[in-house]
Amino acid sequence: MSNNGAPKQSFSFADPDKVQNILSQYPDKQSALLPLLHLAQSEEGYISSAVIDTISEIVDCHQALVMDCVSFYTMLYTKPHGRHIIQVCQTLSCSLNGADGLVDHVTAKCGIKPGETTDDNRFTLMKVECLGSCGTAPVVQVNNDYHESLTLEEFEKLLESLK
Amino acid sequence: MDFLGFVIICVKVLVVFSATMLTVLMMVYAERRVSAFMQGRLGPNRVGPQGLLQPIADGIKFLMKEDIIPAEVNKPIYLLAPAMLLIPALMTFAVIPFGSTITLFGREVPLQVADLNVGILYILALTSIGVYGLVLAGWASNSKYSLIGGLRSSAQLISYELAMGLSVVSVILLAGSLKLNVIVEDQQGYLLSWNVFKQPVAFLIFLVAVYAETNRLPFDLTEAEQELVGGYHTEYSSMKFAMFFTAEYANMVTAAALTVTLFFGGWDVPLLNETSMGALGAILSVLSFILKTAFFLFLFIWVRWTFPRFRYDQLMKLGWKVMLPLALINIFVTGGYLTLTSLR
Amino acid sequence: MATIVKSYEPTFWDRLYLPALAKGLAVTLKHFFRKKITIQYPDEKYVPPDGYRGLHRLNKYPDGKIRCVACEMCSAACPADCIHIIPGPSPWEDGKERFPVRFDIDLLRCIFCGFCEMACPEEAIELTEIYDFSNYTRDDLLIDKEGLLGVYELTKDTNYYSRPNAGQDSEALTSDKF
Amino acid sequence: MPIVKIDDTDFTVEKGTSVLQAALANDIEIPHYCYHPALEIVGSCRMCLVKVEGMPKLQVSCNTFVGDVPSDKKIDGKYDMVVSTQDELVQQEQKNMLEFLLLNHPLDCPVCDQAGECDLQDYAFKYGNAHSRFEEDKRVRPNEYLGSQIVINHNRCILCSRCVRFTREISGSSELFVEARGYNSKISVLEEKPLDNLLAGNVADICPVGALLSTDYIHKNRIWNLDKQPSICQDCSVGCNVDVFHQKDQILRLTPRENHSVNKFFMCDKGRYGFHRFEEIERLTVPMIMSEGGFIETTWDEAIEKTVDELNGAGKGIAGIASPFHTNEANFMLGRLVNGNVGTLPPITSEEINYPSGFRISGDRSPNRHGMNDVCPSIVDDFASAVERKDIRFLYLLDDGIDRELNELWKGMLEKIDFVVVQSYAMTDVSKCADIVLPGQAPFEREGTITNDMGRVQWLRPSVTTKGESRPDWEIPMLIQSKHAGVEGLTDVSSVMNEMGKDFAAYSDITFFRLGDQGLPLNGKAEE
Repeated sequence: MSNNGAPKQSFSFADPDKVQNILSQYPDKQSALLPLLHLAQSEEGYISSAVIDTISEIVDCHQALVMDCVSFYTMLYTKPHGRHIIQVCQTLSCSLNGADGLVDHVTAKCGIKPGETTDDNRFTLMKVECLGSCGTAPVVQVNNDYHESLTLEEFEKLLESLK
Repeated sequence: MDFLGFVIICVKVLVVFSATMLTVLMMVYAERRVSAFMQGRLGPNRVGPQGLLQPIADGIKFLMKEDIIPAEVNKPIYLLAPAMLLIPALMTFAVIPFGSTITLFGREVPLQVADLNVGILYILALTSIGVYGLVLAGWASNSKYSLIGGLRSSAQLISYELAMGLSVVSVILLAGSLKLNVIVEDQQGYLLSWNVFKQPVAFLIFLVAVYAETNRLPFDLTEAEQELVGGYHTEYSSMKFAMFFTAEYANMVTAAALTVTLFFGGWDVPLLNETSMGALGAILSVLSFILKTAFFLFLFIWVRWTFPRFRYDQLMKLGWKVMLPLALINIFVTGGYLTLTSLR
Repeated sequence: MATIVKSYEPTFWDRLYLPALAKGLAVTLKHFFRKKITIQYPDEKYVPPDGYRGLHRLNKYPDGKIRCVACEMCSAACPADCIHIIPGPSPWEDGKERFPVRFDIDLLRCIFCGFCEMACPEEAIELTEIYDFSNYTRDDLLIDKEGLLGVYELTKDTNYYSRPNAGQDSEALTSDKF
Repeated sequence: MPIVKIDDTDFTVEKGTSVLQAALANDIEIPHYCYHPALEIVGSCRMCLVKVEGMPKLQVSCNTFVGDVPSDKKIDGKYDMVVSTQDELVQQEQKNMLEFLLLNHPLDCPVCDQAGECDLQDYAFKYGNAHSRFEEDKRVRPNEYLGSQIVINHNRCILCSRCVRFTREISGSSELFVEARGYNSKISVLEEKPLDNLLAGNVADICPVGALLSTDYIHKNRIWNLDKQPSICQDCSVGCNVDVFHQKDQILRLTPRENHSVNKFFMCDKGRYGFHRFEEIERLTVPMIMSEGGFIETTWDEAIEKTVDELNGAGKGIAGIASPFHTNEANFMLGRLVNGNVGTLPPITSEEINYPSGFRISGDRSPNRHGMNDVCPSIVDDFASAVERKDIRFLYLLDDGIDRELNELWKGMLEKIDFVVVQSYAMTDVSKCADIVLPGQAPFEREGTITNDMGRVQWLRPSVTTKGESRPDWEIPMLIQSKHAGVEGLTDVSSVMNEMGKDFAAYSDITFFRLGDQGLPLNGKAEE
């Protein structure tokens, strides 16, 4: 569990109509789990345990099932994060093509280890499983964009460009 | 008999008795030490210097042991048997001369407890009584091992007594007397005057028969611990066992002394005339007797740790088919020789 | 080719047996005078050969933790059924989870075959070269965990597993099978 | 019905049977981890791969089903499916799968409690490679408590997800889930909702490896040291079939035994850990007579003689208290002793729990109420009030056991009666009211039959030996009765069952042999 010690707060969706809209698009409630999680993340910034409680009530399933889903997807964050999320693929192709070097580069430059956020809230570094772009390894996903076939120099430029 | 004569006899009895018992003690020690040496071991060497006090420790142990009388034994005979074995064994020594004559308080004292004119017969008679001790012990114990041991010993002792007696007859023929003193004096003189040289066959027969008579290896079928646990003394413990034990060794001492007397010139020192040398001669003669006896005692032990036990049928075959005819032939030859020489 | 073995015809002297007897007596007499091989035990100690299997010990790590994890492989391997273990959770936070709460060896039953040290996955039980552990009562020959660790303290300078002969048979045994 | 050929043998199976089920039902071994007959099929362990003719790749046998094929498409004109479990490719794949499963698995069998009954150990030995090519460091994670009774060793876990499916499908509480993805995935539990339901103990049983462990048994012993005895749980009227693991007369754990008519594959934690109640009780092992100062130990001969004397003196005023905690045989012999004048103590109850899977924990905490009512037909429920109107001078009481607490009404009633005989295994409230206490057997020492609340007769087998001078529960009333009536006594429990069958038709053909491991429904009474 990654939200250890986080104070428990209640959460409710800002726009109940939106929730109903999403629910109405699916044959059963549980199918709406992912869109609801995305919606909650866009409102809250990350998936807190309060969010999980609320959603499990809406889709009528156990919290553990929601947590199962949240922990599976690396796009769903269980902790507050910085402005830019750098997700470095760790799976075979990328690993062979120097993904570890990219992680070490960020660690050396910004002083953060995987899973940590810089003090100025600029970067959050994450190691993730396969991003599905093995042909153009190594891949780094920054927020929602892929940056493929990165060399260290290109990666350096990329980091400079993110403010 | 006057008072002094009585005192002298008493002293002699005491000396002979204690000397025999002392020898028995030493034999117990020697048996263990010698056997150990022959087997590359050291044997008892921790009680006293070189383990010399070991027999005393053994004796104390025997006395301290619990005296067990099994429930179903025939009690009077069971108690009597050890004594019946021990007493003849000690009595036999009375007629054996252990030195030449000495002069004490102006009278001639032969170094012999009793100079019987039927000395040899006395010995043969007593050894025959000894067998009763064994048989009664075996029977009274009410144990299969004891009984078999007793039966074996009676058969064995009777078989070999014949050969022994006959081998002695040829010695008697040579000496012309049953008196042991006379036999000893007969062997004095020159070097080859001992009966062992005159009667080598008789000596061999006698020696083998003596081993059988004393129940020593290779003829210890009465005990044969691998088969019979302890033979006739299986059920005995403590002091009564010690009596059997003592009797066995006393018999050995007597047998050794008898062998010396009959075939090795007794107290004779070769080429010396002890009787004419006074006290010195007497001492020399006693020493000579002791040395010779000691050798034969050693031979007992030596043989025991060298030869394996005979099978029972082998034992009987040897006794009846070899020793007895041989002894008869030997008597015949000796008698013939003596007749021929006397005729001339 | 058949070999013809002629039966030995004993001569007169052979049949007399006397020379043979004399020969036998000579043999024992010769031994009578030979050097004796007895070790004067309490004064003079026996030095066991390499690979001797004597009293057991329970090994420790250099930091003092017991190596044994109470897996009971030794008691399973023991042909004499003399090892009795009661396992429990380890008192130490790091490292091995299991720990022998009790570890008793019945030395009266033990046949000192060394299977336990071969079976041990942790090199925890080991047979030392101590051979003089006789005692006055049967109870004193039931050795417990403290006793076994005490043996280790006595002998910790020696690693018996590295004895020249100790490893050989275990390797031979395992290489065949696996 | 489809015909399937597995390794040169033909089997006719139901349509829709999976290949794995068909093979297991016919004693053909196919290694598997994630498949469990009670749980949904996921096909995640990939251990049960087989070669199916006509399919390009190897198939997971747990998720490949045999269906009817039109006769013109049948293989060799006969078979609907031809399966090979011994193919060279299959064997190679089994080796490869095991190598994968063992990549991060610590080789700590010596300290693992599963060793000896571990599927991974067995299959690795039977199907696996001797060597791993993995030279990197293994993933190491600390142990975690999933609930108060269950601890997980993440290193050993092979993520078969049996436990997760168990909590979703059987207990319906869904505490467990697989957290994260790929290399980082692990079995996890929400902090605010730990695995503490009454079926939690089962996840340790269904775990094919040593990952999930019950804290009750952890590091207690090795499995090969224990003796296993099939028995029946005696903590509620469901009568779950269990295996009792014991060593030197000490019970170390209980595991559920498969019985599709009673408990399927599982049991509840009340029964699983219930045996601890009997570990430190004031066990009675010798007969005792109450005198001025208190109880005095006596011999069996004296105790029985005294009881018979009192029984003779009481004339018609005799009654017995049967117990739903005892076997049918004990209750039957009691009924004989007191001429059917039988009552019972108030029932011990708790909340009844039903799980979505159909698993049930009965509210009646006694294991044999159904059987007691069967063999004591004229039983009086409210005995304490009924006794007021009768002249009872001799009361023979089968004690329920250590869970029984007497109320004031009963205590008062017992005091009024001249002579109270209590047959018990412990110094309970009831025993303390007795004039004479006869030591019987404790649970797990008893032998006989018990009938569960669905009317299924089951063989209760003794797991541990009877302590001290205690005697079998059926034997004590039998001895008194035979001495009282001056007749020859019965010699063993089977002859009691025989007698019982004569008196009660429903039990007429019940024998231990016929009961076997699975028990029998009562004639015409069972719901099946």
